[in-house]
Amino acid sequence: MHILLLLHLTILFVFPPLLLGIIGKTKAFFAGRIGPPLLQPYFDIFKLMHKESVYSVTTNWIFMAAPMVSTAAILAAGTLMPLADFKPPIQFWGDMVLFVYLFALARFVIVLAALDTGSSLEGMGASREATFGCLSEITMFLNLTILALLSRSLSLSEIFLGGLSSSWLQVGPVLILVVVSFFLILLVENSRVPIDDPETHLELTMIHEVIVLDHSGIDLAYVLYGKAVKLFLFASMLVSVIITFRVHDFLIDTAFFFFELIVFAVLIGIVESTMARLRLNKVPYLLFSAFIFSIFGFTVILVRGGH
Amino acid sequence: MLKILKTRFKQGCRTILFPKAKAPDLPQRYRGRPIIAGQNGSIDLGKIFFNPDSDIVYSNDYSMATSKREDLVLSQEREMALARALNERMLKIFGRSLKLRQVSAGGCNACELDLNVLNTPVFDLSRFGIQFVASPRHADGIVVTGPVSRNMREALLKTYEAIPEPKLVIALGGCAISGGIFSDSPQASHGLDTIIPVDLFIPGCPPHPLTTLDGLLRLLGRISS
Amino acid sequence: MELFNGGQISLSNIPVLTQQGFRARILDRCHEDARLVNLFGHLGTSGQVRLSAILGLDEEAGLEILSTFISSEAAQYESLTKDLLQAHLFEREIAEQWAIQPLGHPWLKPLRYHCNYRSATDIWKNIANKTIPGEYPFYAVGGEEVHEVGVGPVHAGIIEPGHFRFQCHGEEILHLEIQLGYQHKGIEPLMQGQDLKRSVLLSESIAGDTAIGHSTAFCEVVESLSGCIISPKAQAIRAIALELERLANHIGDLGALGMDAGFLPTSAYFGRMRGDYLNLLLALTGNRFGKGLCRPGGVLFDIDANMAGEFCLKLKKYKEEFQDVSDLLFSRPSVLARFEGVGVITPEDAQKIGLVGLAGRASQLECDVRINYSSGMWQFHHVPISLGATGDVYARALVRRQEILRSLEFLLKVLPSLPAGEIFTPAGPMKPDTLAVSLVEGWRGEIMHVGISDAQGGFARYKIKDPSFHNWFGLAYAMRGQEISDFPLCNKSFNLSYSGHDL
Amino acid sequence: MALLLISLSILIISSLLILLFCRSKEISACVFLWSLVAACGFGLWSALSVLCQKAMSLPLTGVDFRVHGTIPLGEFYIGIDALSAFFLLLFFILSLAAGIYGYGYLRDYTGQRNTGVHFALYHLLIIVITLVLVAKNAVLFLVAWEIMTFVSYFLITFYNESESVRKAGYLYLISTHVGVFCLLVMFLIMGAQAGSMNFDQMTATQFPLALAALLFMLAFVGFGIKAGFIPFHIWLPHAHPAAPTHISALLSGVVVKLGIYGLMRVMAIVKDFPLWCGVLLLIMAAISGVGGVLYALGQHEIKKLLAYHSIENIGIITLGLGIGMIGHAYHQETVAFIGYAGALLHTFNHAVFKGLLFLSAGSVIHCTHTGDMDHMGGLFKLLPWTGHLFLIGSLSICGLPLFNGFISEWLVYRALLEGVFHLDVFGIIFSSLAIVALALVGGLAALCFTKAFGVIFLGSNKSSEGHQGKEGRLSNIDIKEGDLMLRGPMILLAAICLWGGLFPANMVYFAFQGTQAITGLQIPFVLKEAVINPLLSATRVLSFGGVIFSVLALVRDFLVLHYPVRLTETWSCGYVKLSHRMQYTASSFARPILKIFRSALVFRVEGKISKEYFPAWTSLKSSVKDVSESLLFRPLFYVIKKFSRKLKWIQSGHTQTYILYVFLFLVILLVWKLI
Repeated sequence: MHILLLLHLTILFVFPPLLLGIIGKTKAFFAGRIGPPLLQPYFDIFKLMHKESVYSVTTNWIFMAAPMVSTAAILAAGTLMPLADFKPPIQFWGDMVLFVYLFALARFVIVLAALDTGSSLEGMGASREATFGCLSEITMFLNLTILALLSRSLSLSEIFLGGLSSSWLQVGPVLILVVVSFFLILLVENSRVPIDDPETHLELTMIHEVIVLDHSGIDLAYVLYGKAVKLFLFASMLVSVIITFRVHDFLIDTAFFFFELIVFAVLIGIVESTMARLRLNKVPYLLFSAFIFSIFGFTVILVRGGH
Repeated sequence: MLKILKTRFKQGCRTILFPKAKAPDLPQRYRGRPIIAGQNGSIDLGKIFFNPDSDIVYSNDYSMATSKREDLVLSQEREMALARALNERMLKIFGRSLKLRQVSAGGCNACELDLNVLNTPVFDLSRFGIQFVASPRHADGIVVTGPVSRNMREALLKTYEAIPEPKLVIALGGCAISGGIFSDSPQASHGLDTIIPVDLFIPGCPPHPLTTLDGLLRLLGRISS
Repeated sequence: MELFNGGQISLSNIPVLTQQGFRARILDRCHEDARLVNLFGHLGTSGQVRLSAILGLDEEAGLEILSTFISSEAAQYESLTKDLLQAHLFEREIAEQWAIQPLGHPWLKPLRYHCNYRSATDIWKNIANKTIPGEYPFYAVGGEEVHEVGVGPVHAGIIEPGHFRFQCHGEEILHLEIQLGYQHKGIEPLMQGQDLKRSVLLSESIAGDTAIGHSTAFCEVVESLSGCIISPKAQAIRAIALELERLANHIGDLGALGMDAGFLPTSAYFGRMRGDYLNLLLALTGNRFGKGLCRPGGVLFDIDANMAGEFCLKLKKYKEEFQDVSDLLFSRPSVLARFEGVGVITPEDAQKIGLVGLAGRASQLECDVRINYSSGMWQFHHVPISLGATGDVYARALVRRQEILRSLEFLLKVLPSLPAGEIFTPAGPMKPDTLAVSLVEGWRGEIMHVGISDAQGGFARYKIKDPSFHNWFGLAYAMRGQEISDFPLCNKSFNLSYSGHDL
Repeated sequence: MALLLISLSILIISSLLILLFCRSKEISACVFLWSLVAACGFGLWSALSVLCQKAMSLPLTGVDFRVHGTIPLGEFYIGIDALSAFFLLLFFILSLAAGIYGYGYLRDYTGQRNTGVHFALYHLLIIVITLVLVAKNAVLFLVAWEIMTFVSYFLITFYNESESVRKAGYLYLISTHVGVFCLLVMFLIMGAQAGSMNFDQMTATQFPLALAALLFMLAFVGFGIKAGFIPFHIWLPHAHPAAPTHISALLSGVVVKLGIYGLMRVMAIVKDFPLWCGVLLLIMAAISGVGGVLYALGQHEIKKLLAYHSIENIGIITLGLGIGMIGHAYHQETVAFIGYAGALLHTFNHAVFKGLLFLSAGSVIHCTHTGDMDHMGGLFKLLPWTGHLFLIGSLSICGLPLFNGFISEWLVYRALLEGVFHLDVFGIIFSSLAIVALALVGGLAALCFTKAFGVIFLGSNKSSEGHQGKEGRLSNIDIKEGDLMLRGPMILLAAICLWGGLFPANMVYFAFQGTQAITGLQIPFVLKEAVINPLLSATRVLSFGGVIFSVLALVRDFLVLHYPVRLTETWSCGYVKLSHRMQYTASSFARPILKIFRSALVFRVEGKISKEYFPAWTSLKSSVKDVSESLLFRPLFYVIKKFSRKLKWIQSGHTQTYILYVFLFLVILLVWKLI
């Protein structure tokens, strides 16, 4: 049992940056180039650990602590999330609320750190992050409520480890709506196209980079790592909703889970290659449509009596 | 989606295999590294304009970047010393990941444009882990173009200051190296190395993307002479 | 006094008006059908500053030149800007270069931060000695709730330096003011003097992306002053190079627009395709930007039949590729949603601001030097004008696409039928005390060079005007009330030259 | 009970002493401080002793104190049950903190007012609020309630020099009196039904459902006005900012909560309501929560922002109450218990963190002499204590893990999610909509407090150059941290926030005690375990996060040894001369979200974008108009004013007429007694 928990944590700690590498490679394919190596995110983090940190005289400890707090919060959220067949180290009735709130904590401190620099550029990123974040949170909760209703559990590990196994047969359309809505939320929360473009580096349009424009060295490494873990957690959540099928062979299931994650990363890469960004003032519409999707899903459940 | 895929396959993967394979041939008229014809002359690559109507005879060789300012001066006596790799410690740090900030300091925009070309699929700088980033805080070095006009000097220093150590400085183009064509102007300075320490000099007006790429890769030890 | 593109006029023949007459004449003409193409100062014989204005009569292919004297004691005159927006930057330039106060100028701020040319007291009290471009009286919207966003001079992308100051509330731009001058290298004074060999190199570096355009304009000024008539072949090669330059830049811009809209494939493909055209220029001139091609008296590199054939083959292939990729770009709803309605300049505003070139054409202004003031090759091969309807980012992208196709057609027509002959006829000495003008439609628009020769056969005054000089204000104005996140896209759609503005 | 009586007598005696010595500022302040500490100490002791009585099986036990026939129709009958004790707990904590703060705050007060009177009134307020909380007789309750309204009116108008303060005070008086009228009717009906004005008899009485609904509506309006439900809230954002800081804290922390207490007391008395009552409460709660936080986002003044946040939090509390009522109506006691417990716990938590926020905001205003957030900035370095304490308050009010707000919001979420499991379609719809509302409130609150904290404390001071003296701007020199008397209470409250977040078990247990008093039912041990155990697991997750944080910090420290830290300017694109305007303002920060919700709010931006080529000076101002104030209450007040003018003849001004009124009143009383 302890070995399994250890494995769970190892995957949680080690695997996430690889997803970014896979997305990068997919995008490189569409651009007709070789592109950065798969392990580039690891190289970047390694490099940043060997650089000094530069701080602005305006900042306080909040600026310095924020990357650590947010990364710790995100990793703590990871201890609630089942990966493949690995039960999470901690689970309890109602842990999904904590799961979402840990992300909220991570966002809160990063936004404060951005405001700590006293620059309008970071302020812009902070305002955008906070605005979109609070809109995506409601859809997140509604989706989780639907999943809870379907699996009759308030614990992520029970929902994702078998809780939904019969739901696809019973209320498939609902799950499709939930998946779509979750996917949109994933794109928003992780600043991917069409909300934000990780490729462009222009202060005025970004969210992901402008909010940490002043972070450097190890702090930046933590931020990048935390973002990778966040993407990883969202992706594994979504994958767990989509594929509930298990052969109940530990190795095969695990391998399959990783395969799904890789496919998922490729999918994000494809989306990023085939869509343009939305205008920033249209992003709320996207969030709103994500919300509508899950409202629809919810209505279907109520009408069908799937609960 | 299908249309995108179709266009993608028509376009193909265009990245050149350089440095593993030989770089594509440059046309006859390309004015690369000068050939020292006479016995008495020395040519300062940082000061010439690579213009056709001068007395200099040009070869087709694009590798010209050097680690030291004095290596740019070609003379009959010695072989040109191209850029050397960074020391082992720096290579360990930057070997696979190097983020650069570009500062355009009074040039004519040609160097900037040909630096941008390195991000196109053909040269694909990203495959070496080299990337241009928005914030100097995220950067490991600056690429400076232009003769550092009086009005840009302070901004350049601020940017340099903002980059966390250890950091690299790359002077791109004749203007950055010596003031170039503008060196007579009171508004221009006479070489980036008179302002901040420079790790790599890439001459040209503007340098061909291959010259720049070659220089960067030599600096990172990906090409050894 | 009528002039034409590439024409010259003796200084003594330029009409001199009183200050009031000068002002009235310019305003009258510009409120009819003329526009202010150039307005600059130069030293008169008696040490007074002589202001010369060049008005463009687009429909008659003519230029009108007139001048007035400003005494150095009372270095002031009544500003044109309050009645004629087109004079805005010209007057600021004059104020800075000659320390002459345009009375009643609504926006009198320094432009490039340098000492004035006549060593008089600055009207900004020696602006050139202060820490440079930090001191600038930005327009500020009042109220504690407004915040300012300052971007630059060191930008996020690999672009030239300039400072953009936004007055914002939330994401909305209330006002944008653009402060340039960082690229100022003092090119105009450097051009003056006797060494024409050096000057031509400088002209190639006015704006590196417009090396052909500016060096052509320079060569035409020198040729006009020295009475040199270049061969048809040289004219053709200049035109080919100019169109290649246009193609490379327009395609690069479309790629950059795709990039800023976040559409990955086309930005990658266009980025690479731009390189194809640069490589053609490299094959032709030995430099990817065409530096070293144009010299007074002709061009230095020939296109032989072999090369012409090879170019044609390649261009046909490139044309096909371009159509593929541009179809992809212009058929994506998500891309068009980003382009449409962003940064609109109405035709009326465009006319008042005096937009030129591509940006003007996107707002329905029929301004194209190749058509309105055709000279050289353009007298024989007409390129149809490409107009946009909406004046937004979309229109500017669409005009680019059209021009690319038309330039390709032009090249495919000209290349196989290149005239025979020499490519270079050495130019003789220049006529003294004469003013010559040349207009070239660079890829951004109307480039104008004005050279005034001195008695020794060099230039007493050399005035350069890049199209960006007209258009920067258009960009700032287009952003009012827009989302700040749309600025990079809108900026890219204008893609103006900092270097060409700052000189 | 005896402890509470001791506490009350200390208060009575000391307030008399204060009045006696009110000429001497020092003595009165000293008496005030020590009597406050003693009284609150005894009060807390009594409340805790009731809550901790593990053996207490019957909810309404406790020792009562009863004096018969003291008031016409009523009697002086007080007693502490678990519900009263729970509220007494939060009340004494907050009044202790606010009182000490007030002592520190008013010590340096040099104005015209007599601080002694203020202190005495403060004691009087504590006394009457205690009476409200422990009253077991409706008449006593109403009398105490009425006195409380007046006392708090005088405290609000402590700075009554200014027009706006007096206006706010009147608004408060008028609004609460509309409420008192409803309550009077309600208690009369209850009394008539039960045959007694004592709560004991009322509780024992069975009310028919229709009557229960009527009573609910009366309670809803009557207590809702006090609690500040939208649209009855209009007095609140005016009154809270007008009062001196410690009074604002007490108003927001406790007085507003008395509305909640009243509702809970009515629930304890009437017990069975029709389902729609719960649904109505839930809907109003959602509206109050979302509306409150949206209005808060649009505020530029820190105290107003906090006042609107009180409305938001009342919304969260009421969400718990509402789902509790719904659960009760469905006979799903699990839902009901957790819902009520969540409501109670959030009441406590809100009192603590809102008190903390008001006190620290007061310190900021005290130092900067302005309440406008857009004039502040960069205060974290100047006021480190206040900054840290405000940060803790912000994290708590946003319900973020590690702090007490999370625990109570988790309970409310839990109740709503259990509602999704245990109720029928109708219940599922409402509980899941409530989940969405709660999530939205949480997200918006986080947005609002990043804005408030960021704009006030972070960045650089927005008045640092060239603007001193203009429009009452601050200069850096006179910004100094307050002393221990100001800091101490805040530290106490902040510690409770952290304690409540890390060791939730005790407070949840207390909340369950209160819940038993509301429902009159014993909560099964299993259910208590099922609620408290997950919270302990959550603490484990947080401690895991803490371990990771420490590891990250260690790694960082190790690396910093090799690559030392360097200080320089904020990256500003290489621009040479920066201005303080180049940072986000509160208004700009909130604008995108207000724009999204503009259809629900009246969000106005004054100042148009100039289309001039060279625009002249313009300025911009934005505001959020309170819809219910302009649409509902202004017309209503107009009508009342007209109506009362018609009743003017009653007030003839002749002494004889008044004597007649008194006589008539006595006759009516006599007749009542005889019947």
